[in-house]
Amino acid sequence: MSRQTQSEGDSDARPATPNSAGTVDRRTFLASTAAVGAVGLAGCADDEEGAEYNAAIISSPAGFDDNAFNDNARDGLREAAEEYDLDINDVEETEEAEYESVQAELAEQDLYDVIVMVGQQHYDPLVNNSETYPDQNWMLINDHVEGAANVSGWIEMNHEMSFLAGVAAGTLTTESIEHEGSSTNPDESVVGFVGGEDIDLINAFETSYIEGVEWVNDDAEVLTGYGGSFSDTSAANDVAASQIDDGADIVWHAASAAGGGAFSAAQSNDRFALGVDVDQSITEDQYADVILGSAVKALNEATYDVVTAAMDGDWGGVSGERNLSIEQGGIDFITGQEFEGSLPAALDENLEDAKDAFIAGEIELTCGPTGC
Amino acid sequence: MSDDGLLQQRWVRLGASAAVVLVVLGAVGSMMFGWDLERLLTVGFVNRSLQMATPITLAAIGGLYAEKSGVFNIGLEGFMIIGAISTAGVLFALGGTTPSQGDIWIAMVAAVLVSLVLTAIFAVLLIDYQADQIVAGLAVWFIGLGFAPFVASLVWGSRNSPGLASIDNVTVPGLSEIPWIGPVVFDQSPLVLLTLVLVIASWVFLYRTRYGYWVQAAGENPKALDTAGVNVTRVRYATVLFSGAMAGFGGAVLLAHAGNFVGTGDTMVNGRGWIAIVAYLFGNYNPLGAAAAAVLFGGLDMLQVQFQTAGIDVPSRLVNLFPYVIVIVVLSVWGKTRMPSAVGESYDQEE
Amino acid sequence: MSTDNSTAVRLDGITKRFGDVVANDDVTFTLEEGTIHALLGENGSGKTTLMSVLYGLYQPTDGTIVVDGEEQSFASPRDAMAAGVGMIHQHFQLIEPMTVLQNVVLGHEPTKNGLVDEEAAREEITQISDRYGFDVARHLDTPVRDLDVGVQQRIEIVKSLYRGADVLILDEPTAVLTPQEVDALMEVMDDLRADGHSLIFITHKLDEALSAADQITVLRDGEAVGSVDSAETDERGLARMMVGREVLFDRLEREGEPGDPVLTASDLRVSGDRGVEQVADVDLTVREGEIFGIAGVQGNGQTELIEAITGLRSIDDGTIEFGGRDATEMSRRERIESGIAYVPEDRQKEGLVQEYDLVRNALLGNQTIEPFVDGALVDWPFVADHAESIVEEYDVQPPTTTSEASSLSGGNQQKFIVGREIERDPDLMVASHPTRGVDIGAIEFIHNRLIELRDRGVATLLVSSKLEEVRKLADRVAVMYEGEFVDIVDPGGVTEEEFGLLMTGHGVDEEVDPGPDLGIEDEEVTE
Amino acid sequence: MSSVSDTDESKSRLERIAGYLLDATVLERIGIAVGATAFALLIGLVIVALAGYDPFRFATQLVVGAFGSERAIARTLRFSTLFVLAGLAVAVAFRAGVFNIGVQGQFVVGGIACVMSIIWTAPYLPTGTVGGVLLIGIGVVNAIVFGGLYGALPGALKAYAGANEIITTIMLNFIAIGVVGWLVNGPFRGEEATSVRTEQLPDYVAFPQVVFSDPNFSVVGFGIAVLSVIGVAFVLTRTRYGYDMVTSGYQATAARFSGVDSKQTIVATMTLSGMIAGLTGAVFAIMIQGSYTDPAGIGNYGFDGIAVSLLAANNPIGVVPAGILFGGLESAGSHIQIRSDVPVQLINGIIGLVVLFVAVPELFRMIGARMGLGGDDR
Repeated sequence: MSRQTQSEGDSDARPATPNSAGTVDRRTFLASTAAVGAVGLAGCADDEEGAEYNAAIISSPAGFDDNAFNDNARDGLREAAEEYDLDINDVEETEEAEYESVQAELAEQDLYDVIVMVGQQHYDPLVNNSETYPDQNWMLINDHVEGAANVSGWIEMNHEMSFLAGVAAGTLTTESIEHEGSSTNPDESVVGFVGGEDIDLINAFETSYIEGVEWVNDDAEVLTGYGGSFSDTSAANDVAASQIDDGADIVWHAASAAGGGAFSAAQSNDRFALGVDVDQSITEDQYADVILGSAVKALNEATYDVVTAAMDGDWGGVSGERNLSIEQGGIDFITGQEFEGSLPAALDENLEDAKDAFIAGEIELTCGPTGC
Repeated sequence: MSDDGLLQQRWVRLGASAAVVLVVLGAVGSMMFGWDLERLLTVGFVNRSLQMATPITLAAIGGLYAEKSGVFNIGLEGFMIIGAISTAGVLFALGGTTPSQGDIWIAMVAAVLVSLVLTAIFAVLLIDYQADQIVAGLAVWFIGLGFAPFVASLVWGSRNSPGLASIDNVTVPGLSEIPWIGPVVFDQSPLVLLTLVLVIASWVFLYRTRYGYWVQAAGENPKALDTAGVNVTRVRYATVLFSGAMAGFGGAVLLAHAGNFVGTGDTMVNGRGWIAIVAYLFGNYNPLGAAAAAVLFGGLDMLQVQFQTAGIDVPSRLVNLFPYVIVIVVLSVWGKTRMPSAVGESYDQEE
Repeated sequence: MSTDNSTAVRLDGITKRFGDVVANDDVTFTLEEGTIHALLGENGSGKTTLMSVLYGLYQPTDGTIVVDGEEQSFASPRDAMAAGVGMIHQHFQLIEPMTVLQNVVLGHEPTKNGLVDEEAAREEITQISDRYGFDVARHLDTPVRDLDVGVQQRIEIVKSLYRGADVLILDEPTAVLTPQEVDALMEVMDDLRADGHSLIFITHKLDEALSAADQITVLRDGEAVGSVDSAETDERGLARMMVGREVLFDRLEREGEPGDPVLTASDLRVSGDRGVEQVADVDLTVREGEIFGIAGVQGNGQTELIEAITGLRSIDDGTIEFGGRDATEMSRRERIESGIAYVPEDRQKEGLVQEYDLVRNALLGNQTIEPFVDGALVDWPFVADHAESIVEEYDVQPPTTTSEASSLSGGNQQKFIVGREIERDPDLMVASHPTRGVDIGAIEFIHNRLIELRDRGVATLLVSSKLEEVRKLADRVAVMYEGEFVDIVDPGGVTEEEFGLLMTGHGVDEEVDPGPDLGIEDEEVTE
Repeated sequence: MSSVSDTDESKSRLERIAGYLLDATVLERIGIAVGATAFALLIGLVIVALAGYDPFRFATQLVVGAFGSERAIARTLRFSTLFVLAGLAVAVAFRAGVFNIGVQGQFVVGGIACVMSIIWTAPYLPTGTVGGVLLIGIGVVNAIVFGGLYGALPGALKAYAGANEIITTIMLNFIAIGVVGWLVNGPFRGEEATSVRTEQLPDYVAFPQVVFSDPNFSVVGFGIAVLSVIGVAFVLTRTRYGYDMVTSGYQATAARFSGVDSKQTIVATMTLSGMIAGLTGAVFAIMIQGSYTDPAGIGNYGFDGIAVSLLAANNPIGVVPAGILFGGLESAGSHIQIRSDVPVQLINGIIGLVVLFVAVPELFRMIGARMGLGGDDR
């Protein structure tokens, strides 16, 4: 039980939110990046000379096209490329063993205003490379390098995001929702969680999600399962379907590209699902009718901010350890496209409570952002 | 047909042992750990097991025909990937992200045709140019793993397609209300039912038609078939083409159930082609046996999911390895699977 | 019987070349309708090639085929069969796991509604089977692999008849049969002839050709030496035609007496590949300076016995003693090391590695023996010298050690193997069919070497299906029949006739029981 | 042995080697390998062009990416080191007529054994160069032992239980990856590790940097690969064990005739193959990774090794050029990934095509014959 009643907050030590504009409507922002994603490849020119600015992004071992983590990070760069004369070199490297040399090779070109690295697997190589290439600006997602001024390290508070997903699922499973043939079962409080590979990172998602569900709904049961793969859609589908069989009316997934299977299971079994990382009712719009909402992190905003800061010569404003957290507005839960305004008010209330409790430091989670 | 007799004995043993294992597991589990069997064995579990088994069965039947005729098509996994990407591509071309049910069928037919064309090249290399069957088969896998995501990147700018459409179940009103049988038989994916028909048809074809005789003879004693006046090369071409088409169809079915193509990692096919090979070896080259083995593997896999759902703590990553371990145990303890005598040997009519 | 003079098959000037090798050179052959025509020749004389041309398996380089008065060009066996020509191969063309019925109808399946019409097939096969008194009908649903060779052969014949063959080619059909089965086969052939079929009977056995055929054509080195009426010739005449000169049937007198026992096997029981007992309770002793011959029809357990002695096959029961030591449990390697040399039956598969040159083949079997190896290291220069000396001493042509074994002719391959095994300086030489398929010159060479070896005091165990070879070389001969030694005799004191009786399982003094099925004419002993 | 005969002998040996190299079959194999690669690349370029990219630029980048700079050469050699070793592991087995498709699994088992043995023994040994050398020794020995055992298993199953090694080794690949993946995620997970991996190897456990200053490549690693090739070639050609294995591969019946225990030979062969695969895993872990990660995300070196071995006609010496070629392709793929927009999957597809064509020597014999290139129809 992680419900904290006592305040332990240190809210005064809050750094500036990454999205300093603050007024950008999150939904329109996310929606626009989805559109950018679709046309992005065409806009990505082959020639290396010409552009005023250059940025490179190296994928996590899962690779791009995961409709989540990697793509989310890349979308921020693409958004920036809309406004600046910026060339993006996206380097997909799925082998961890290669990170050290890929980083070095990019840095050696002395071309990039910033090199973005997705995933904490980049940490060990970067410790060396940030030292070897002190003039290169680096952005590391999901970890930071202590004392390296040329590194902007961003930790996504995945556990907070998962907690919010849990709060939403725990709230909605008690409500009666019907939409295009799908419905919840308000009499029972059963929700599901579908993981990709059964690894620490995803275990942290699972645990935090469960804690979120239980935070709002003590009686709720959370069914959990792993498909064993981030690319096998049918495996995720099977796990979700099994949970729905067993009474779950809302499933959330942390299965990257395979997560589509969870949506598809919800759709064919007339239940609902929640998206992850981005507004998946946009990125997976054929399932919009069952995606009640998505737990999102503004990774795209973070990469956007970092790359623009680098281009504007304001690196000092982004270097060092950074968090994508509820407190800093980098984590949120947003309602699905087809459910805007139609979901029960309890959802917003509980979410606001949860966020407030986080900001107030009242909630302490078992797991950290990348593991327990 | 005592070959059948042998096989039947084998299934009986296979089925009986599987049943015994399950019953014992169930009894021990429910008594000692308080498992709730009703939560484990649901209609959905049966349906998912069947759906899981379907693409594997299709590829397995193709593979066993090829091997029965003397050609080891180890490239099933590759052809499944090709089938899946072709279906997705055609589906997208026909109806964008909102194709109709009819489009799905057209796309699957197209995927089978694409697989056929590529298999034809494969068959020429294998049969006319006597390619090393193991290596060429592995190459097909590499090619599938490389080019399918490549094609996806070209088409969608991503190795994963957007959601396209999955095939609807065929529901017979009224009958689908029958408990257990209703939802399994009368509210089922048409592809599962079609596969069932194909399994039976391919069994009849293999053991009851002249062409089936020829297939068996080509793999056991090609010279005998040749001297009986049947063109061995032609028989082998036919079976290899069939194996590619079936594996491609398996990939198409996988896609039609999933609804979108995933080309990251090992792609959405994710080792099913290899399991297909294991399934027909396990089923001793008999279509019914292969299907039974596929259902067994599918069932084991889905049982593991049921365990997770029911909160029975199993390290799923280890449990997922179960079929592989079983295969090794069966191959080494249970008895040798007898390969057709002439598998892997090219047959040169002139000699 | 050959009263009808119309010609069933005429092969005119057939030449068949494989690369540089001429397998058939301008062969002309005529088969009259309703007769049995024996095609006689040594192994490698081109008999099977000629018949494969007739059966459409090979296309002739030159020459014409006329069947039933029509000139034919067979692109495949299917064409030959359509013209009524069927062939029963030496290695049966049967699909072992498939049933008899499926095998018979293969390629010519009656169908009903797209499925094989098993009932129709069953009826027709039963009809054929009954007509010639084949005992096949009751096996129709048995997989072929569960049946005896004799039955399998009959299935092959039924298969051809089912396909409507008028002309039947039987390729060395007796090689794999027991004497009883041979008799039964002869009867079947008579019945077929009586029924108007024309038969070509390929054999290298003079007596069989004489007793079974109406006419005999002799092939030698791919050429037809001549055709004769079987009534107008005898074995000696045929033998002259086959080998080109009088064959020595004389025994060589030996000097010196055999010494102490080298190999003693007692109560040996050995199973064949299918687990059936092939050697039943055999005792044998081979002594220093003695050649102990084993005669008998192929397939009576000789192969299994030899493999048990050389360590290639485990035994079910009994003991083997070698050089005074118990060798029963010795591995093949230990037996080689302790001095057993072996010229194997199948030189291509066992005796040589076809893709190795002769240097590397010279090491085969010697790879643990000094000075070929020094510890784990192979002394290749020594091996090369050794190979060189074998090639020189044993007259291997071409005289280079760098050529691949597969490029050598059969005789030269065999000379190399014999040389390698003799140079091992063994205490026991086991030679299995050492001159099979080898040219006359090489035969004499190998024979002389074996006798030299004997004179050096080496014990030799010789297995051969050629009676004259065993008689010529052996000091004592055991005749093997159905896994047992019928008798052990002094080859000088037994006539060929008596040998014939022994090889069919009868004792020399025993009254011959003709058996219920045998007509008197089948028992006629030629010569 | 006198020095005169010594030089004579080495001279004749040289002549013999020259004879082998000029042997028509060897020349033919080289021709087939070159032809297959060229043909596959050609098809790749056509696809590049059809996909709307510039094939000439792609071709240039292939060459530049493989050998265009010191970094490229180091990267090529890094991949080549692994390909040569993995190819060697495959070649040993294939030579002896055993189809070890399980090199990937043995590679993974060897790699984790190496890393864990080093991590567990490091606290008991001195740090610095001495400790480093000792630990590398321990790691490599453990990798070889465990890789060998993991190879011996399917060998024994084939020899004594008749289980087809193609199937069992494929299964054992899945099992190795699954179990090691589970271990790395759980029991073996490094305490300080943020990502999924074991603890890092101590800093002093590394190959020295000579010639190239690439953090993930050391000439020592490549040297190990070359030495292994020489060692295996020596074993196969100069020792009786090698003779037994190769003879079994060419003609099992003849090997049996000569007293080779076919079952023992199968097990020995698979063990040796697994040992080399294990060594490959150790080199990968020490030289490149410095820890062990989830093997599901590690490259398919074991499968690529099959292609390398085949390209080399299973000849251990031939594995070196074949491995360098594949290393170059892989390295170029990495370069193209960084420097152009052509999706890198294309390189994998092209490698697949190379493998496919290598499997079809007949095709190239025919093409050779058509073009009149020594087309002596064999």
